[in-house]
Amino acid sequence: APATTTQAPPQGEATQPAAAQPSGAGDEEIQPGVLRRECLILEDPTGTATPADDFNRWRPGTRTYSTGLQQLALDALWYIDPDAGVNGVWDNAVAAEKPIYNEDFTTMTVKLRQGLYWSDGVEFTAEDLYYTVDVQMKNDGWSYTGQFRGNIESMEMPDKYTVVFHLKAPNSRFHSFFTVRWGACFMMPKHVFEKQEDPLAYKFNPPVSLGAYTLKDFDPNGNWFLWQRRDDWQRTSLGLLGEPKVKYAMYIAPGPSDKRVIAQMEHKLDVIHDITPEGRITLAQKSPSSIGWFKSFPWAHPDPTLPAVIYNNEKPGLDKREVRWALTLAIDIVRVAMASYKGAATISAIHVPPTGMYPKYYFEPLEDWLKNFTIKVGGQDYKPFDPDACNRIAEEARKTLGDLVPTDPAEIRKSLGAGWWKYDLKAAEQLMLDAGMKRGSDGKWKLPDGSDWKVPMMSMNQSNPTMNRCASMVAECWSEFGVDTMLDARDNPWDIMSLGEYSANLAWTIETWGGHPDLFFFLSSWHSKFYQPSGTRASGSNSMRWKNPELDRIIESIQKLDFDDPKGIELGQEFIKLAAQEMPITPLMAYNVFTVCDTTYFTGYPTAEDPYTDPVPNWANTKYMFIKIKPKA
Amino acid sequence: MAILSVRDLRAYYRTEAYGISRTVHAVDGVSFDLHPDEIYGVAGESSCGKSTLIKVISGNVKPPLKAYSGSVEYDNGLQKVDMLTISPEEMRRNIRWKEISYVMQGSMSVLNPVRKIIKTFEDIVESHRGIQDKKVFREQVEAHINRLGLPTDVLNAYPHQLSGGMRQRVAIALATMFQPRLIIADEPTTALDVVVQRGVLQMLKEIQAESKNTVLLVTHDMAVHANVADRVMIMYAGRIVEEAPTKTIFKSPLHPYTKHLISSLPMIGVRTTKTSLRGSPPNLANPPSGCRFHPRCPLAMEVCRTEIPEMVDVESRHRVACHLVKGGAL
Amino acid sequence: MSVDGNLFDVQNVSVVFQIGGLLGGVKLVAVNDVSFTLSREKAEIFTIAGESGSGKTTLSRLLLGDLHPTSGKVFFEGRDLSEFRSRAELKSFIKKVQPVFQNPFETFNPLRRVEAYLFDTAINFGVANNVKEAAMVVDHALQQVGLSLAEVSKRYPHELSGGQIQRISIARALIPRPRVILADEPVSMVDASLRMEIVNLFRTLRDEEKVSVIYITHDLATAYYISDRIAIMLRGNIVEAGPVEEVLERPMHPYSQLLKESVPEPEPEEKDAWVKHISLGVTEVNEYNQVGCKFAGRCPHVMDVCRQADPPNISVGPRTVKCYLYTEQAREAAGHPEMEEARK
Amino acid sequence: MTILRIIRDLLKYDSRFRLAFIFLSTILIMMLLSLVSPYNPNKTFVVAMDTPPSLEHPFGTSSRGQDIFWWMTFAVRNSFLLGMVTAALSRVIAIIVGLIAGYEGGWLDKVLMAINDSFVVMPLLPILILLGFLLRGKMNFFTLGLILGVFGWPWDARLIRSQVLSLKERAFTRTAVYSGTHPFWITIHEHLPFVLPIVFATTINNMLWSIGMEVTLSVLGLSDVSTPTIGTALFWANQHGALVAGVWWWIAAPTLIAIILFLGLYLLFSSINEYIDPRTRLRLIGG
Amino acid sequence: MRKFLLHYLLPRIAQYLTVIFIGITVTFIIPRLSPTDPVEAQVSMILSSGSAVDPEAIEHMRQALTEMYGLSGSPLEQYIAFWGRLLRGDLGPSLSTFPTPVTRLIGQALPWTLGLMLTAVILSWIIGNVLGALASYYPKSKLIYAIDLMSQAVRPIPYYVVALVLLVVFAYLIPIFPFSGAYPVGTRPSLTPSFVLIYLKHSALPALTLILVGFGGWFIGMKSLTSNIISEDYVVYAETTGIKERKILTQYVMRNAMLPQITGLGLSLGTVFSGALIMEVVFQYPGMGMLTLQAIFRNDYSLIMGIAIYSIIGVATSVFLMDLIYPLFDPRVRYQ
Ligand SMILES: Nc1ncnc2c1ncn2[C@@H]1O[C@H](COP(=O)(O)OP(=O)(O)OP(=O)(O)O)[C@@H](O)[C@H]1O
Ligand SMILES: Nc1ncnc2c1ncn2[C@@H]1O[C@H](COP(=O)(O)OP(=O)(O)OP(=O)(O)O)[C@@H](O)[C@H]1O
Ligand SMILES: [Mg+2]
Ligand SMILES: [Mg+2]
Repeated sequence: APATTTQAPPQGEATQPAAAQPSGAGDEEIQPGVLRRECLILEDPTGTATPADDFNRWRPGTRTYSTGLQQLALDALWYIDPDAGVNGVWDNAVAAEKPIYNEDFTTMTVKLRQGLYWSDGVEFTAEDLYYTVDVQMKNDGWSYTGQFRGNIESMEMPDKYTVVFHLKAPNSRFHSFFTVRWGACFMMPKHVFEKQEDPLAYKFNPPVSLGAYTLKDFDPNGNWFLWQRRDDWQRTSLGLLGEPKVKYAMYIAPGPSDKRVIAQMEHKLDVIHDITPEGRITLAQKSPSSIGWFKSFPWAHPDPTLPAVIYNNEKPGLDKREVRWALTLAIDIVRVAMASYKGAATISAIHVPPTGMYPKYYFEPLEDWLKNFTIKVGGQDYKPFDPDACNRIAEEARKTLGDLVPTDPAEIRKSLGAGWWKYDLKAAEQLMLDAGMKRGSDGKWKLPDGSDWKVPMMSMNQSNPTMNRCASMVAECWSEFGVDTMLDARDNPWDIMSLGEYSANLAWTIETWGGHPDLFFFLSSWHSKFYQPSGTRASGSNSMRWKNPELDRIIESIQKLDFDDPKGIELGQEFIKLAAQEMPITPLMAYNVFTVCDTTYFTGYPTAEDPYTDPVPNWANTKYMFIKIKPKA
Repeated sequence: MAILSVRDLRAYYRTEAYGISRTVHAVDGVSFDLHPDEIYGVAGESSCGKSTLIKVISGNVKPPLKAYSGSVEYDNGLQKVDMLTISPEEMRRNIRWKEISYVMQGSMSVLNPVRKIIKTFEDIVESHRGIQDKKVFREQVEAHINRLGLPTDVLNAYPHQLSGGMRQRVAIALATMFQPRLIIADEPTTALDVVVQRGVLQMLKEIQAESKNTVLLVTHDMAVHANVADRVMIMYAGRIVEEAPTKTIFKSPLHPYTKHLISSLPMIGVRTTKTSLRGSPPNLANPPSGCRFHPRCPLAMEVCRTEIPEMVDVESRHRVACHLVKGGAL
Repeated sequence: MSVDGNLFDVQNVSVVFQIGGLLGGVKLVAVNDVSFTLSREKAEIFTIAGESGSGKTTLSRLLLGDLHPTSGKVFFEGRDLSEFRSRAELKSFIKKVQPVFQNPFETFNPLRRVEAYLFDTAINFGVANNVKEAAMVVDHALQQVGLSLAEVSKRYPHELSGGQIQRISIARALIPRPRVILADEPVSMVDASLRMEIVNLFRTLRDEEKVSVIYITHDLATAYYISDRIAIMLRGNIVEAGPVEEVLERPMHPYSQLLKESVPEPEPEEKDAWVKHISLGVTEVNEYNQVGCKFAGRCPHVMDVCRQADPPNISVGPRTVKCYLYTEQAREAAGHPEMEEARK
Repeated sequence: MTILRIIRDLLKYDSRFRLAFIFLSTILIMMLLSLVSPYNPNKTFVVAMDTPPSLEHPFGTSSRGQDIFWWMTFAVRNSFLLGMVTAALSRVIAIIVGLIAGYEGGWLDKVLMAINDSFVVMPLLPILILLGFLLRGKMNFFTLGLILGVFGWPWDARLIRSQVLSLKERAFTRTAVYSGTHPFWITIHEHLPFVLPIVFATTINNMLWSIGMEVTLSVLGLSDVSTPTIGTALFWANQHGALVAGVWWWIAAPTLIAIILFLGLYLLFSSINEYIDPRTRLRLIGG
Repeated sequence: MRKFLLHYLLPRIAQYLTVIFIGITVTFIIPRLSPTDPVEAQVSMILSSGSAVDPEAIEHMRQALTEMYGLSGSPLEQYIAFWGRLLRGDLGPSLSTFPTPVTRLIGQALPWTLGLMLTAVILSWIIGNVLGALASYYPKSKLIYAIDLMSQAVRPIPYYVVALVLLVVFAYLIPIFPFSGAYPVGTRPSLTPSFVLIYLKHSALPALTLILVGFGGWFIGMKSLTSNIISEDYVVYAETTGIKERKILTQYVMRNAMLPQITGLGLSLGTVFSGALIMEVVFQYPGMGMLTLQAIFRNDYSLIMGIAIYSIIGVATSVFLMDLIYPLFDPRVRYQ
């Protein structure tokens, strides 16, 4: 980039940023004094955040959490990175050490770092942690009221930097309430909240920051939020890892996918959270400065979540393992990958996402097992695994994308995943017959008693094109197989999912740390003691209503282990084998997010080569990006 | 010297739609002269072409109406114009309202319902002369309508607020704003009751007497002609059948149709049975051959069926078109 | 007065319309305290005349049961019209009282064939039971007005002349064999030569079919020509009523006099009376709302009392006059003014 | 018979009708072609993806590997059907309510107009969405048509009513009354013919509105997106970022078809309207 | 005056209130028929973190939320309480952004929508009417015929396509207009002249979308009205009097043809309250449409109801007001 001598920007009036003409040098102002090349612009996928002035992250319903608030201003005890992490997967953020449990996991001691300060100059201490837990536990309506009440017997604060939690029952995963990947409780500034008459209603505006940035300005209509690096960034947990080189960061609601693409082509949006695969391809072809996780196809960052066909295991027909397996074998994963991601999908045959560190923990060790894994089809042993699926996807994708698609098998495995289950309609047919299902005269499958069998396929909607496209293709495959199905796309399937008022649903219920092998994160609520029948709301993530004594055993065993105990991986593998046998849900692929970053003004974004964190800009982990990203000039 | 002379005028409505074409011979070979300072009455039953004739001579020929032959010449002594060929803009600028103005039937609907009366005056005056000073203009209008015996209140009223007679008199006031040489009035009093009719016609007559201009008055009410017109022309099925000074028409009508028209008029105090004409009015899309009156004429002869009777002068100002009076013989 | 003995018995009816603007509307008494009767025994032609807007149409709507009086009552064959509620009752009433409207071209739907109305009437009133019978009934009715079904069938209104339609309209009214035909200005829209055709027809109906006709018009010449009795209306009031010769040859009410004098005579010589200057009202509403005699503003004989209260109805021979000039005292003071008027 | 004659006359003498005829024939042929489509519209990846219009694929192919032309044959059929269902239902309601309220007057008029006005003020989109929840799974485009039909009449009913109010005052209505005709037949025989031009004129607006509503719901993904319609065409195009991906023909095709359909209807109705308009008709037959 | 009150205004107000009452009642009922329960939705949102929570604690949370959302008691009690709150101008808290009052959210979105939509509706009304009148006054003009076809060709194009195409063409290919919603990112709305300029520039494309799609309807309406008016006697008369054509067109033809369009305008102005959803989504315009979308996607019943109530009152009021001022335009109508 050419070195530019900056001229003193005109001050005073609200100048309009050169909307029409991107100068390339980034000298235009976004706000008086805020130069474009000093300000990283990121997409907030939550869209317009209303009300914009409510930053009380601890109250359910606040909409401003990913406007930079959780990424840049809040901080938590620990972070687990979905990828490799800047300094390993585990980061003690405001905590000084890892959680310290007693023998039987009934107390957890937290040691805090010293020398961290809130942006208003007050020191961060155990008082804040104590208050954060205490206020939510003692009062109704807070986000963690239920969790804290359910787990905590009492707390004590032996010194200014230590808090001890006494738990009601043994719980080796209690720290996950304070660990960021998702759903961690961030620290509240006691000195601010305790002054409020009604802390729950308090808007926390302006937010007092524990992170490296503070809020500079925001749009009352919730379309943009501008953050500014703290002068005392050294006194934050992020600062301990390095200097944040981005002076300003702005999170915006940039509108529909097509608009985001155009915005990046015009260099008005540095980090796109997600776009359609076609939009990504367009950028690959037309915007040389845009980069993604992978250098080339399939570009996307695979999220540590696992989109799957979730069956309601209680519906007639679907309550049979054979039927669920038949439906699995009736899915042509190549077409599904093509339809949903234009081939840019990272597929997974087993019940964990093929992302982050998981290939190493689970996929590689289980490969041989998978190849020899059998199920009974018509009384015979049948090997359902197809190690070649990824290659066929690559081949198919090459038809439209040509050289962009890698040819090296290792590269393919890395980006597109290992194999998947066979597409074998014959075996599927036999499995259906094994389960007592009958084909009607119209060629459609009927229940054993001859009554109609409908399996509508619920999915997310325009807000999530790839999932919707994926569901549509699965439904098409099933139709061909004679299943009476239809696409039921809706914008808010979550509620129905939780109620269990569906048959099949394309969504995710398996979500992992990404960087850490522990599966308890999602498995905890699959224990039969939390089971809720269809019609009542599932507690936790067991929306498929799966109950299995073996599963209970695995969960209980994990819970008795320390978080980092290597035995946990073994138990995890046991879970995977059980799930493959039972197929309560059919795993499909990683949730690939087409996060695209523009290198016109900034460089240093995380990529597959330097996977120091997940680039998806709404996650709190992305705070680590800010010490790696630097202005280009 | 004639102020307006019409020669052998033929004006037809030709409509063509979806393959059906129809020609209505509404005015078919009409010739007459209008003289300065007279009230010229045109009579004849409904649909005989009276309004069509007026449309043509006042320059309002719009499709489907078209003048096919003949001429209409307006001559005010200074300039001569052919009303059939003059350009619309020239017509608008030089003739309309300044030379020839128009009083239409159905006063209810000729005034813009959403505009106060004064505004209509304003529109007209502005379009022809321009208005420099609103106050002067208003004074002029007030003076004008006062001269006609109308209260100034009417200027601020909307048309619907006025009675029928008042509206019709406003229409006359509008028509006489620029003291035109020729005023054409098409059925100005039809649908008004007799008292109002009397008031309106009186006003028209007074204006004429004062300004010595020409009034062309169309109505099928013979009694009105008897009281107002100087000369009367009788039309039947698109043609003139007879023309004479009013007295002559009433005292010694020659054409059988005219005769019938006059004898059938009822009068208070007379109760003798009056007969009506047999047959029904002619269809102008397909008029009868020869004399158009022959199917209904009690005196029809063979020749009437085939030959169109020519217009003959009976006396100096009495013309008639009937085979019975050929050659001036009665 | 025996209510039963009469076909129509109109007793002190008034109709008040609410009209007027944003800031306070006005009441308009379109018909004011009108009474008259129509005999059951003898068919007659009864003319209601008067200037535009004098309430003639409103009165006819009252008689047709189309409008109910604000006060007063209308009896038909002894029964109060406002008591007819059911469709059947109303139907049997309109079977006996049939209208003929003013504008022949508006009487029938331009998009329907005219004979449809004739057949409908025949069948709806049970005069005929099927289309075949109806055809005979219809043809008979058309014959009565000098037409025939053959001439009329399959024709739309525009294919017929005004005179023909008006005759068909009368034929339709005749089908249910009514006792009364109510004709509201049946000739005002037709030209002079057709006028006689229609009024002659009324005369025939009265004489030959014994049908009474209420003939509403402002054409006094035809009224004189055919009718037996006449009522002159002015702004909602009947100002003078009586046998037609008496009223029209020697009008007593100043308004009747003006009306008669305004009829243009088809005589080019006698113009003097007609040419005499008259004044007209600016708006109708003003005159309607005038207290006392509505004609006071224009009356050459106006007295103070005229502007104070409604004049009474005074019987003078066979007629009634609503005018202060004919009160007992006035007549004495002036020495029989009606004789004087009559001499004129 | 007469219908054929009218069509022949209009074709011969009205250029607008000719154009309408061409447009609508195109649409009709497309709809009929759906019956012989070589592709099942519910099957994807049956042809090459993203190929621009060509002889083989007149409208090109989509990113879902479908032939857009053949897919649109189904879409136009369904959208048209939706429009028709809505228009037919709402016309029937509008005509009935308009005629009755106008003719009967009195309290019936007041009640009907209160209902009418309440429908006018009701915000449709939120209600549709809430109903969508209620009719989960049953909300196909036919039910949608019915629901839209139930909401699409009030404005037109008002128009019809005001027309009837003036027709009621015309003498021929009273002639019919005094001919002993039942009010029902009066409205049908005497008033309906005059009201038909309004009905036609509003039909096109109504279809436009209902198809547009479907498009809105589709674009937001709130309708049954697996049925091909003009709206779902846009939905899927949008799901594949067709505009920025340069697959413009995927958006152009439904747009073009919508334009042809509605221009055709517009020209057709204005031509027919002139033909059946009482005034024109009177002028033509010489009133 | 009293008569006007008694005979016109009071019944008209009664009708106005009835309509609002029915409308609001219906919008109260419909969401309550829905199987999704906002409390449950909220609970599952809280629980979606994936951790297991003790059922007792969930029950507690459920009760607390029911209380706060005003969903306790029988439907009738809820209905009465609902009116009680409504009459105090309280539309309750938004569920998805609890406890922000619905009125606040609407209050924030409404000015944006009003600003844009009022301008667009009025402009398309004017343009449609003027062109429509010209079209039937000069039926032979080729230009007018082209506009006629054009207006009808644009009408059926889905809003969404019009908006996107305009955006791509005028903000990307030929970048003469800015790209984003009402104002650029980084700018704070204020009432300064410079902001107003920015706003106008940014609103040009959204407004153009609305106008392009909107004027066709007015156009044909006006065209058919005008074609009736030009054969009216007063127009023919005006022509014979030699009044200038422009005056005839404006004061005689359009002035009279406009009358029915005024009522239509009233209705359209009313619908402004619900915003232009698609346009707002495409342009990221912070108005009522976006708010509606947000409410829909988040199952925020109280917000949906709030928007519906505003819309109902908006439409009813503007139609009511139009009825009241109509006589100013038509002197013949005197509140009969
Ligand atoms: N626009 C038109 N198109 C076709 N024919 C027409 C048109 N206007 C009038 N006519 C026909 O032309 C003939 C003459 O009509 P015109 O109006 O001149 O008669 P009129 O003597 O003025 O009748 P009236 O006394 O009814 O006013 C009639 O047969 C009429 O039907
Ligand atoms: N429905 C109504 N509402 C208000 N005013 C009315 C109504 N009907 C008639 N009027 C008024 O009542 C008065 C009498 O009207 P009516 O029609 O009875 O008079 P008319 O004698 O028949 O007049 P014309 O000779 O013009 O037919 C008129 O001023 C009229 O404007
Ligand atoms: Mg005429
Ligand atoms: Mg009358």
